[in-house]
Amino acid sequence: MADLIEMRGIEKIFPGVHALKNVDFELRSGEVHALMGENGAGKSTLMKILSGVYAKDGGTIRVGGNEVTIDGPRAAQALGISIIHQELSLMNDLSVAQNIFIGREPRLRFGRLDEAALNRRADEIFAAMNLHLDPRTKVERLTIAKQQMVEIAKALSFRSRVLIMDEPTAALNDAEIEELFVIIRRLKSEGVGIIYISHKMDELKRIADRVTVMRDGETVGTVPAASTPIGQIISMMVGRSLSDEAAVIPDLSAAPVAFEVKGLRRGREIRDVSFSVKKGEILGFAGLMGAGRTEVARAIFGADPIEAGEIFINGNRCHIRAPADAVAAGIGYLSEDRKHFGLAVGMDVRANIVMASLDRFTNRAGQLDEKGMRGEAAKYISLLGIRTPSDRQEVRLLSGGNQQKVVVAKWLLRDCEILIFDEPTRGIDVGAKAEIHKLLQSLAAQGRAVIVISSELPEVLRLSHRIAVMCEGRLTGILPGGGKTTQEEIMHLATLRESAMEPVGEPA
Amino acid sequence: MSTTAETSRAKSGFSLGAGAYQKLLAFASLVLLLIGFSLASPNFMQTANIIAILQATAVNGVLAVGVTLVIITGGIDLSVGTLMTFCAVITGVVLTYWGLPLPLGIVAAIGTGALCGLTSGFFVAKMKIPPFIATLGMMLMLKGLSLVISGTKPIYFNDTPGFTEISRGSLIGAVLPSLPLPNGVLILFLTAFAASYILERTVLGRYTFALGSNEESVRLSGVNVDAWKMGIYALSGGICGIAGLLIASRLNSAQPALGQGYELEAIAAVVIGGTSLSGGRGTILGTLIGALIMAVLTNGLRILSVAQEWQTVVTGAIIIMAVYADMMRRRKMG
Amino acid sequence: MSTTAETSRAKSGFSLGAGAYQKLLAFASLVLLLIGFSLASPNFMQTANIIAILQATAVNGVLAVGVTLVIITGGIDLSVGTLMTFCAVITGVVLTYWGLPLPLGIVAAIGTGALCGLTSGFFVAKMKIPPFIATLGMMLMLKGLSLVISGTKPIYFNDTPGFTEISRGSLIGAVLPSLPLPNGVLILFLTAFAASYILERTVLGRYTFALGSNEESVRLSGVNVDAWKMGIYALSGGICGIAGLLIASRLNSAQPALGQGYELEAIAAVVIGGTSLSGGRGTILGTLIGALIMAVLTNGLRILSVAQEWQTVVTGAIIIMAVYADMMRRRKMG
Amino acid sequence: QDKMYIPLISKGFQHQFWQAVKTGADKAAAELGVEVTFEGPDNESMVDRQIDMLAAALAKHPSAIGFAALDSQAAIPLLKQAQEQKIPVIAFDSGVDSDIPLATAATDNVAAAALAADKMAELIGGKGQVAVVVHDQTSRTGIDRRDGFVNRIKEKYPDIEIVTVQYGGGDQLQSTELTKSILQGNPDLAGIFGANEGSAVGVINGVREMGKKDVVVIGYDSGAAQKQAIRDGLMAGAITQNPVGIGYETVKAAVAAAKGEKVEKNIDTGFFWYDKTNIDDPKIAAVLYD
Ligand SMILES: Nc1ncnc2c1ncn2[C@@H]1O[C@H](COP(=O)(O)OP(=O)(O)OP(=O)(O)O)[C@@H](O)[C@H]1O
Ligand SMILES: Nc1ncnc2c1ncn2[C@@H]1O[C@H](COP(=O)(O)OP(=O)(O)OP(=O)(O)O)[C@@H](O)[C@H]1O
Ligand SMILES: [Mg+2]
Ligand SMILES: [Mg+2]
Repeated sequence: MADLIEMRGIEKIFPGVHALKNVDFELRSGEVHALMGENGAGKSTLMKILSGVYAKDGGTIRVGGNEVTIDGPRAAQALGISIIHQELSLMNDLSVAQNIFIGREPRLRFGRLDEAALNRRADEIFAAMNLHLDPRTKVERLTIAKQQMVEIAKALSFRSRVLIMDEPTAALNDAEIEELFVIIRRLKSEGVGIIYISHKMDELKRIADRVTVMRDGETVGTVPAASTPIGQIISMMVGRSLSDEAAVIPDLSAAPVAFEVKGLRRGREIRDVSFSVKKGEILGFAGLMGAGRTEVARAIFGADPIEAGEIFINGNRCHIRAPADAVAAGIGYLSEDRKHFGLAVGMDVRANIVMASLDRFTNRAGQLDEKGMRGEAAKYISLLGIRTPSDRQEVRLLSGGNQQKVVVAKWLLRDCEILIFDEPTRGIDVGAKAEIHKLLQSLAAQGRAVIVISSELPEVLRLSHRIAVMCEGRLTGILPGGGKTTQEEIMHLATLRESAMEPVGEPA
Repeated sequence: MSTTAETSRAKSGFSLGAGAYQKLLAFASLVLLLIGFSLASPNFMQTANIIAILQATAVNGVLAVGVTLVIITGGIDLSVGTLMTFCAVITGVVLTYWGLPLPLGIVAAIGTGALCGLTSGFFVAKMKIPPFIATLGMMLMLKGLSLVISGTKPIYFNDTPGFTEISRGSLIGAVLPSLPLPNGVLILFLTAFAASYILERTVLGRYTFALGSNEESVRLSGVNVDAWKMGIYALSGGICGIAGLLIASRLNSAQPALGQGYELEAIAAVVIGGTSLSGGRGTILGTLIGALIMAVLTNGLRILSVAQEWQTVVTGAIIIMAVYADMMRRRKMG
Repeated sequence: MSTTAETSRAKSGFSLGAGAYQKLLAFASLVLLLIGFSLASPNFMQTANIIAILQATAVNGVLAVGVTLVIITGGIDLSVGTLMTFCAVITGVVLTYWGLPLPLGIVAAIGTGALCGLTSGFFVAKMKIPPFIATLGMMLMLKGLSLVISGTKPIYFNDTPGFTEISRGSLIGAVLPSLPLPNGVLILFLTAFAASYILERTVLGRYTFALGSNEESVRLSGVNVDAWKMGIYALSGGICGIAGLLIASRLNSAQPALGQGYELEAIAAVVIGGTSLSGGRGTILGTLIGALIMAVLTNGLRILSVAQEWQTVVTGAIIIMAVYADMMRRRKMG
Repeated sequence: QDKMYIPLISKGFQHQFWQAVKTGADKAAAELGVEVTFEGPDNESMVDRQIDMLAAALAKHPSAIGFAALDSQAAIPLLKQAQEQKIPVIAFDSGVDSDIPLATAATDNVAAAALAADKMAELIGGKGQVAVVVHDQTSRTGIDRRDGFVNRIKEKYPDIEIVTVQYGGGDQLQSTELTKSILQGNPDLAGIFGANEGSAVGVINGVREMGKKDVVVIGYDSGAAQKQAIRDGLMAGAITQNPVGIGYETVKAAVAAAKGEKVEKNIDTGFFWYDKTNIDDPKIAAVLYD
């Protein structure tokens, strides 16, 4: 039987970047084919060519054995190819259902819309996904995890032969990922071919049939998922093997408390949250989607107003009304939504890295020290391995993972005493992830207080010295880190609903 | 997936209720102005004056409705004022110079408007010229062409007896003599209603919002973005044609030199009405209220015989305050 | 992490080279116009006429430079024209009514401009009023206040002998008699140079771009966004004050009714110069070229004795074509 | 041999009054065999734009220039330049405050508006409230006509009260709305003076839309709508200048000056009162335009 998709010798050149060099890729029907590679390896670019977003500069594409030209998203749709893009691309002002069916709205006569049918169909899709979401909600009111679910629902609504998923789980936590896998298995049994891109290595074994690895715009090889050890795939990706040591918890009994929050509240989102972090400590935050971790971080940082609560830094009460106050007090916050809150994507890499530290590069006349900025930018580009033709490249032209590294670089450069990282490794490849983990650990070792919010339990478990768990805006418990806690214990606290709840606070 | 039920936020009933309340409150600034002027002058709150205010809203209101559509797509249309004039001039040519019957004049006005709108849309969608420049160019071209075609003099409609009825007559007054609402006002409301219907209930309206919200995402969904955008500009142009009919019939002439400056007033009404210049959100009702606020302000200050230079100052200050109050209200409503 | 060296792509020399080439090409439309008009009329390319063109660019050019800053932040300023007039009137009060010495008049103009700009900035940054409305309100208030303060009549500067030299005199001409460039033009270039320096080399400039690119991300980087934004509006206002001095000195009088409509022309120059109205990108050089294109067009068509109504049509068409050509060029350059 | 070239820089272009001046200029040009261009800014506040027009006109090395200054002082450097280049300047419409122009073809707007005031007083019986709708608050013609009217009323007719003076930019629609608000705010109004064509037509529209029959309307300039209103009795009468004559005399004087002939310093083109009774009088009809 002919392959469902066969891409041969694909070439793509962007100004200054040879993104794809003679890439081959095939997909059979009823298989999940994982596409792996470091940030900037060219995965998204290859998939954008297949889905008609970019035109290829060379090579051939066959669908069901016939050579085709895909000259636009519509052509790809007609061939039965649909895609979930890595970067969310939704219309914020429209409702969930309106987003899903854009361009394919159920119509009455004279171009009138059948809104009822629209919402009904969206409801049907959500039901099949076991997702509770009102189709009339405006997308801008959703958290990114929910928005990611909407993107998935949209792709499913096409009922295509080929479904491309570009990091669909980057914003999801374990429960949601599990639901997604149920859907993928069902689609697979219906004969749909799925291309699956992810940086979460554990997912490979659970869902993929075959794995194709890319590096620097070239295909390294295709291997069966079941019989190939993860270590081998990683070394195919990064060209070397990685060691995976768990965090060693330093003795912090004598360390002073660097940062303390007491009685933080706002409406239903933050309900009486209190905790403290010592100098040199990494406090992990776990919880389900919408548990309120991001809300707490934003409230501490002064990005959103609070109704009550006190913040102490080194024992002194701090009044934080705006992010500027927070940064002045030595707090840094890396947001989970890089595109909206982390980056000025129209500006270059250098400008973004120095954005939070400009005062350091400014003389008394307000002049900027370009040379100094170039030096720092170069340092972080090589430290984090940011793949970019130069530090003057616009950030929007970088791959998703490399954009995330730019945000990380911004806060590393700022060098705060208290650092809050919200999903710092979202979309970052295994190699870089290990590197960032090492960085976080060394920051703590230098005596900084670090808070890490992550939806990946393994990451929380591996990094944290202590683990705070949230549910429905409340802090439901704080557990010890360093291998003393199991995933089950965390999940128990993360689902501790109000009814079953007894007051918890900081263990004295 | 998200297994936790989200009953608390998903209660759309609440938000609907809040929406209705919000809509009522949107009138707040307008109502305050009305009350203020009524207290200040006994001559203000009289049927004749209310009708005068409505009639003064008609032309600007229709233009504002048209430009609302374009603004929701994230564009802007600077040509609405001169396009209105151009349509009036073409109607003058059709009715007075060529002596064709009235209905053809009406078709000519709206058709010319739609065609010019389509052209602007072509510049924007196909040639990728920023809307500001495309419609600025259009504005200048139409301004010049109105003068050229009319021979730089007004075209009168004395030979088309029914023409002035379009704006000045009163169909409603014929039925209800106590409510002599001029047809011009009726046409404003009908236009607004139709535009509102198109925006809220049709595919064209859906794409209007979608384009303003995230054009790239619409394109990636396989929609023929360019065609729809041109359609929206054409519709907006057609509405300017209606404004051209209204003003020509009110003045019983097509005045080729008139029209510049009207674009700013129309856009101001739209923005005062809460439509965002960055696109994606807006309502026709808001635009109507915005246009009314401006007309009430002008009329009220004149009735109070405020010196003209101070009228300008006060208008500026009140516009800022009205919008500020509106922003506060919205922020409170969440 | 990406261990492979990226020498081949990291050659920043290439991209710099392309940048310079691009900057040269940006003049293309302007150069084409100059060549066209020179061929069409021998009267065009003459020192006196070139100086006349530059002088006609001065006021609009300075306003456009000021508004460029605001537009790069993603805002807009409709008050530039009337603010210019207001500053001129205040200078008139200081110099003619109060009889104070010339330097104080200059300080008054620039200070008034900065203060009014700061106020607009306050409306936008602190009161969160959309820039369109905030500056529309400002435009109306300033328009009215100029009339009130001046008593609706021009204020002449006959008692301040050196005043007209600001715009009409020629420092350069005193040194190089063959190049009698009026000071007004010199001031335009100096202002543009200073603004360009601020934009490219200082923190204020950096934040100007950053605000227009993604304001929320700048705020979350711990920057006091409101203060910087107000600073940018104040700077822009101060530049309008310079324009006020230029026009007052050119006309030897502060004309209180002048100014409305100038905002559109200034914004047009900015957009023709390639600055995006949605913020985040733009150059002062582009703005200068935009202002020159408009001045050359107007002057050239007059020199050719094109009928005035056709001048408008042709101007509209050429603006569209020039921007289209520019868009094409940029797309090709990537 | 090259035709003599004479540019006319006026205060406006699109308004019917200026088009009538242009007509007169074109007529003279045809008769005298010279080439004439006619240009003016969009509105009468754009002083600097007019200066730019004058500069461009000088660059064309004309034989003479016709100039209607929005602000004389602002134009002085360029007028001096013209003098140096030996290009004769003829002022038209209102004068140029300078001795550079060799001749001035103009209307005395103050006196003309005073005549309108006299007529108004006569028609409303010497007492009552009147309002004035003017096209511009700051332009020379706007100020002269307003002051001519208002001062005459104040000096000679103590029983007449001027309740308000408003400015509608010469825009017919805006002047219509303006008039309606004035009538609404002053129900006892006896008369309104509209100080140019656009204002006067707006006043007529406003009065008609408000259904006021007993308000005396006096206009200025002519135009088809105003003439019709006078015939219909909606407008009591109006002042007309002689715009065609202004244009004609300006070009004639310019040609003479360019040939080095002596020209008369003040060419008064006059103004006239016209109403139902004399509108068809050939002498009046000759100075009216459509
Ligand atoms: N439009 C563009 N212009 C210039 N360069 C681009 C563009 N899009 C992508 N690139 C470059 O092409 C390379 C491949 O990018 P791509 O997005 O395909 O990476 P990826 O494998 O999806 O990485 P990630 O895992 O980080 O998402 C990167 O170096 C990126 O900077
Ligand atoms: N834009 C919004 N409108 C309304 N409610 C919101 C919005 N954003 C978040 N919420 C609510 O705030 C609460 C906390 O959400 P938050 O994003 O902080 O969760 P989180 O623990 O960080 O989870 P995630 O993994 O999704 O980031 C949730 O109850 C959510 O419903
Ligand atoms: Mg990618
Ligand atoms: Mg979160």
